[in-house]
Amino acid sequence: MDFTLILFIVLAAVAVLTAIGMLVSRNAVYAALFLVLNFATVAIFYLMLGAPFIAMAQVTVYAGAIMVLFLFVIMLLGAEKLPKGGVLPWQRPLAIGLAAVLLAEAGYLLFQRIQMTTELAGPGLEVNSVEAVRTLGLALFNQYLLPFEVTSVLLLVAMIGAIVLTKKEKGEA
Amino acid sequence: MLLSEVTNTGFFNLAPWIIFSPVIGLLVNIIYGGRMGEKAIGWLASAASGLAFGVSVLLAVSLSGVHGEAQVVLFADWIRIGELNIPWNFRVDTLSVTMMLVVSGVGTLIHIYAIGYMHEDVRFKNDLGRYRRFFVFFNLFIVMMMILVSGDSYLMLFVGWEGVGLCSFLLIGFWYEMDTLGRPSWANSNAAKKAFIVNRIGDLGFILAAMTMFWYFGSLQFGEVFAQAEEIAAHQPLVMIAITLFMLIGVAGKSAQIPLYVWLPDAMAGPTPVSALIHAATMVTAGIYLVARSAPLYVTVPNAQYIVALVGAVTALCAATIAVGQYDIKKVLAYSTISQLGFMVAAVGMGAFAAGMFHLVTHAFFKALLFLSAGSVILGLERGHHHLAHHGKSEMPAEAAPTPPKYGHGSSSHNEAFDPGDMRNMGGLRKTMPVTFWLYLIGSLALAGIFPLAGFWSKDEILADAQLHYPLVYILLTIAAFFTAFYMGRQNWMVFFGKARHDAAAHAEESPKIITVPLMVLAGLSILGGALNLPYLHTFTHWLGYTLGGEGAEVVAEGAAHAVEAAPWYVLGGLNLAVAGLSTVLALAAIYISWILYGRKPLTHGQIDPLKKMLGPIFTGMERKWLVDEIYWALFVDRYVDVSRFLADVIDWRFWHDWFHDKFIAGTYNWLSNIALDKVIDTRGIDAFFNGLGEMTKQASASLRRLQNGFVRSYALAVLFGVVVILGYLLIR
Amino acid sequence: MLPLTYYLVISAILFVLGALGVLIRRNPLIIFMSVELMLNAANLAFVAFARSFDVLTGQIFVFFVIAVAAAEVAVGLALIVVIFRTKHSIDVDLMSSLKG
Amino acid sequence: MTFALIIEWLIKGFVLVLVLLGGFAYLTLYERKALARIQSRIGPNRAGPWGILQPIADAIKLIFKEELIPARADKLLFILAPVVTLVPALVITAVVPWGTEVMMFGRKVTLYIADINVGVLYIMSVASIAVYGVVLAGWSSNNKYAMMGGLRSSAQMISYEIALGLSFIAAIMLAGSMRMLDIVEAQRNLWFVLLQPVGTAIFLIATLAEVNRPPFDMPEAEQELTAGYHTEYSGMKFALLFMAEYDKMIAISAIGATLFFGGFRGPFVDMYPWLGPVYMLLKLVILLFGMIWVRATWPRIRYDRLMAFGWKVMLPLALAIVFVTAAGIILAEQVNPLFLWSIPIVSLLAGFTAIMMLYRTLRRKEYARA
Repeated sequence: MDFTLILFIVLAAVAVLTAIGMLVSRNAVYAALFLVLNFATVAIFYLMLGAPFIAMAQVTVYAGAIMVLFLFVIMLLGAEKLPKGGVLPWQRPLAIGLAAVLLAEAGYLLFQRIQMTTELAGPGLEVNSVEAVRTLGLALFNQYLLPFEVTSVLLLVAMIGAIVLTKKEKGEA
Repeated sequence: MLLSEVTNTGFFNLAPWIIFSPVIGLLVNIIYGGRMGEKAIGWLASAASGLAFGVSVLLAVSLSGVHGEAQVVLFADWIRIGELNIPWNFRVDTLSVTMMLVVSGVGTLIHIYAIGYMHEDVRFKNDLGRYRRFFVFFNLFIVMMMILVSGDSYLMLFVGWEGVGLCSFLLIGFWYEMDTLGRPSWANSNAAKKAFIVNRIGDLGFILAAMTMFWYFGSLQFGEVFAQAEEIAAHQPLVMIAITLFMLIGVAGKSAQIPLYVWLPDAMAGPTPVSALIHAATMVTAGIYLVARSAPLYVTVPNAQYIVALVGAVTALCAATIAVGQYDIKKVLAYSTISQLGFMVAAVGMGAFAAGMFHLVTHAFFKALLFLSAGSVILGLERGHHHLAHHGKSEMPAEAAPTPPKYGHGSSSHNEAFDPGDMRNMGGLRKTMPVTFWLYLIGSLALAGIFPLAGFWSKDEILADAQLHYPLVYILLTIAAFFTAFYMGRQNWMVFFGKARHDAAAHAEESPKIITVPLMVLAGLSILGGALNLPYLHTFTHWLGYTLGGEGAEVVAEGAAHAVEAAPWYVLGGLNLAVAGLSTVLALAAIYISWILYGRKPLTHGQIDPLKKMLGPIFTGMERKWLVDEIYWALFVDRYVDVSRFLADVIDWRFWHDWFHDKFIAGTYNWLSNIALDKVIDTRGIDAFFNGLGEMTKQASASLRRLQNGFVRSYALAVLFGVVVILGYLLIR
Repeated sequence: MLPLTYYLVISAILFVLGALGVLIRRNPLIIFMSVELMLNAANLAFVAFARSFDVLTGQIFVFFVIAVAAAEVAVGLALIVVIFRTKHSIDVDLMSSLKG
Repeated sequence: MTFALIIEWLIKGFVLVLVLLGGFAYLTLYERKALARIQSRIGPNRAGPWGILQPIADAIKLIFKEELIPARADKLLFILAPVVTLVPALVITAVVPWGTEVMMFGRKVTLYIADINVGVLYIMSVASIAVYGVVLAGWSSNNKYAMMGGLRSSAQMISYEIALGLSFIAAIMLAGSMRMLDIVEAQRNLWFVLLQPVGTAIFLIATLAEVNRPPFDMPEAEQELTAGYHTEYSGMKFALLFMAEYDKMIAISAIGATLFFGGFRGPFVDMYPWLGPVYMLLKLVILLFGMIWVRATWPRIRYDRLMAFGWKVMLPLALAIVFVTAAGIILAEQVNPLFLWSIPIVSLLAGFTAIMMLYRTLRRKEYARA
């Protein structure tokens, strides 16, 4: 057992536990905080996979912006908890069953079809050169320039949409 | 080059700043000028021009550091179509740097002068807002002139050529809604239009020259064209003659030579700093620069050279005679400018490029000085007149009571418009405006060619060269020089001596320091300018020789060579004493004659010019400018109007509009759209198809509607179910 | 180094948990969070594959996914706020009619 | 990764945390003294000579105060929030270099903890995490004032983070790297404050908002919100929140000094690497004084105007700065090196235009009434 494997197992446990925590916590604020923790562990996975830029973007955008937005809405609406009971009682058992089948299928796929021994290429956690980020940036602005620009337009549209949706009409208090 | 590697690689890289700094100046004035106040606007514009001068000096120093070797500073790509590749590069060689120094140096002085001049001008004409506009135009002019002289190709030169034409147009018509006396009229804008149109005729010649050049040389870059000049001239001499003569038309337009000089006198409608900067010192010399720049082309065709020289000489004489008969102080100077430009064109035509450029430089000094001093005189008279209008102490013939002025001061407050530029209204200003008087005197003597002022050296160099090669040109130019001295003498006697012929002249006031100090600098340059190219030393000739190398240099250095080898006894170190002596004697004689006519017995108010009594119709001819304007009008303008009328009325309106468009096209179209497309294709074909499609969709959706129960989570569950099934199928398969 | 499969297993588990969250929770905010979790699981797989095949495309794709997720959350939360304003509740099961 | 290296990291981290915690204590003293001087007072001068023991006295007082937890508060988060607030402030300084390398105890010791290739991004992401502490503190107190304070604070921090990030980008572009050491190295001859003065100004203003310092101390505006998100806090938990604020000041000043003021660079630092931390400290003290000075002289601005300023002035200006910098770099690299100076000139013009427009807006009558 080397250091990386221990780290991986610990992080994996945290990731799964936080995901389950989010799933079951009744209070939406706690769910959000669990998810933040989950995102942070995934960011560390990215670091282990030699993608520091993505890791930092993950923390900045997901944890720093998106989840804060969630907290905001939860707190402003006072929507931490919903009353018990629902109109679709058969939904929950059916969903859990289907999810179990899906997981089983995925497991079968992963363990039967793909060799367990497939090792990852490259040096891993030690990748820390300036070149990696530079290459990513160059690819983004040369090969993937059009998708990049489209994404920027998308963000603009989303921003305008959010503003228009939440804007109060004139006269409305 | 990476940012980290960027380092200063020498002063030549600074070349673009001769354009950037005035561009920055004009941009700042456009954007922030409204909040800056007059002083700041004027000084900012002057500083922008001054910075360009500083850069030019640095370039000159760097250039002497590399022994005058021409440098091309790469700047930007401009046009790239197929084989045609015209970059925007800066050519830094001795010729262009000389022009840069003149443009920015004299330009800066005139900018500073204009701070004071325009301050009063906008107040006399009641529109303070135009102060900023003036300086924006002025900086724009510096930009364009710098592009002209620094371009590395004929096309770039043409950009500047048109740009200065535009600035000239804008500034001649600066007070476009009034005439020079401030009365509501279109006189100024007509003058601007005239200048613009006449220049376009010349530009047509330039374009033809450039096109011919591109057709036969395959390039417009100076270097590439000059390299092929010899070969083309040997095989196709007619092509070369065509190019040079087309170019001469351009030169005649821009540098006001026969037959296109008529715009320059009218251009005096612009404010005086404009006349000094654009219509005396810099823009009009662009033609001379063009010929000097094209020296390698001209030296291959002596016939064309002779025609150029002759055009210059005839212009010099003709304009000098007209100048004798003028009464407006600026008109005299305008014709004098045409005449002096004739001298320069004759010089570069003869192949004496250095002499021509030398005269260009000295002329820029003393003609700018004369114009600016004339501006000072006019302002002095305006002030005197203003003083009178407000104090009402009239000693001369009656003037009406003041009424509220609409357009400025000069016009409506008096019955009879007072013309502050008319020399018949002046006299005796020597006492009221002593500083201006002395400055004007220095400028006049320099122009007349009196030893040892700048004009003496440069003019005599031209005359000496002419005497060597073209006797006819020499004779014409010598007579022109005589007239030059005469009309300058006449002007000085009329303006500064005798007694005041108008109240305004009697009450004229001296101009403030901001106006006189730049004049003093110019006066100093007018006195010392000759030192640039003294006999024996020939500093300036050698300096230009670096650029006009090859055959050009031979001709340029000929004067000096003569001095060394086959010099007669009266030629000392390149200075032909006989020629110089003769012209000096003629000039002194002319001044003496003018003293007899105008100085001994000064004119009085309303007296007829004494020369008119002596010469009769000849003087009338001079006064009426030999009727050239009237002849042009009858020959060209009226015919043009006739043709345009015919085109507008018969061809355009009746044929195209009434018949072709209305009847033919519109009628056919209406028929087609109403009957064929609308009734048949649209209604029965397209509409029917799409209505059917809509109907089908409606029916299909009616049956599918039942699947929708409204619970989002159920939909999601269905999706997951689908995923599981498909994945399972894929696994089992 | 760790095998690719480890990361894929984690990714699969997270994805299934996210899907489950979408299906069983009634609070649209938590449903949203679950969607984010699923996106995240997919991102993890992308980065792991990118590393495995030594290409950058996976990372680039993750970059776009993050940007799109941000846009999606902004609009989605705005919608939830608007719904709350009109219905005074945010239970998804109460939003079964097309009319507001 | 040897054992010695791990030990070295641990020691360096420990020292850094100690410096930050001690620095916090003396920063409060520094601030009180400086404020007092500006207001013609003397400031703390009883505990020890020149009052240098005052922070210790304060610490003792805070430790022995009673800890209150509101009855209906969310206990777990209420206790966790101060910790969550403090940790980012400490962690963020890990990438700030204090020098290059020195010989110590016979081995080469680098004067920074982590040298990662996305150092600036790391700062951005940790800074964005810092919001949580404030938000959770506000929410878990179960108090309207605290909650409003927390929300205000987080909205403000997120808004100004954008301008802050864009000002980072100006520095990144000028240095051509996101690595802190490279950025410091690129400023060997020319501090970026000279090349991008407006970017520096944006950074300094945005950081004031980011650490909730006056005139942007909205979340703590006592006349509106009693004391904002830490209304319900007392004793050591309050001390932690307080500590976080001052450690953020230190951290952000260190980052500013690194990005725009040449970092540990100074005369002779190549010969004597030990001078690095000294220069850094000097720059830190000067930048911190700037923050204190602003607090002493500027009134707090109204919340809506604060947001309007952030979105309508800072953001467009920062975007313009980024564009100008990029254009200037391209021109300087491809056309003429002298275009490098177009960056500060055009930026200053842009800044000037922004100030003029701001001034005119403020002069409008409707605005004064609004």
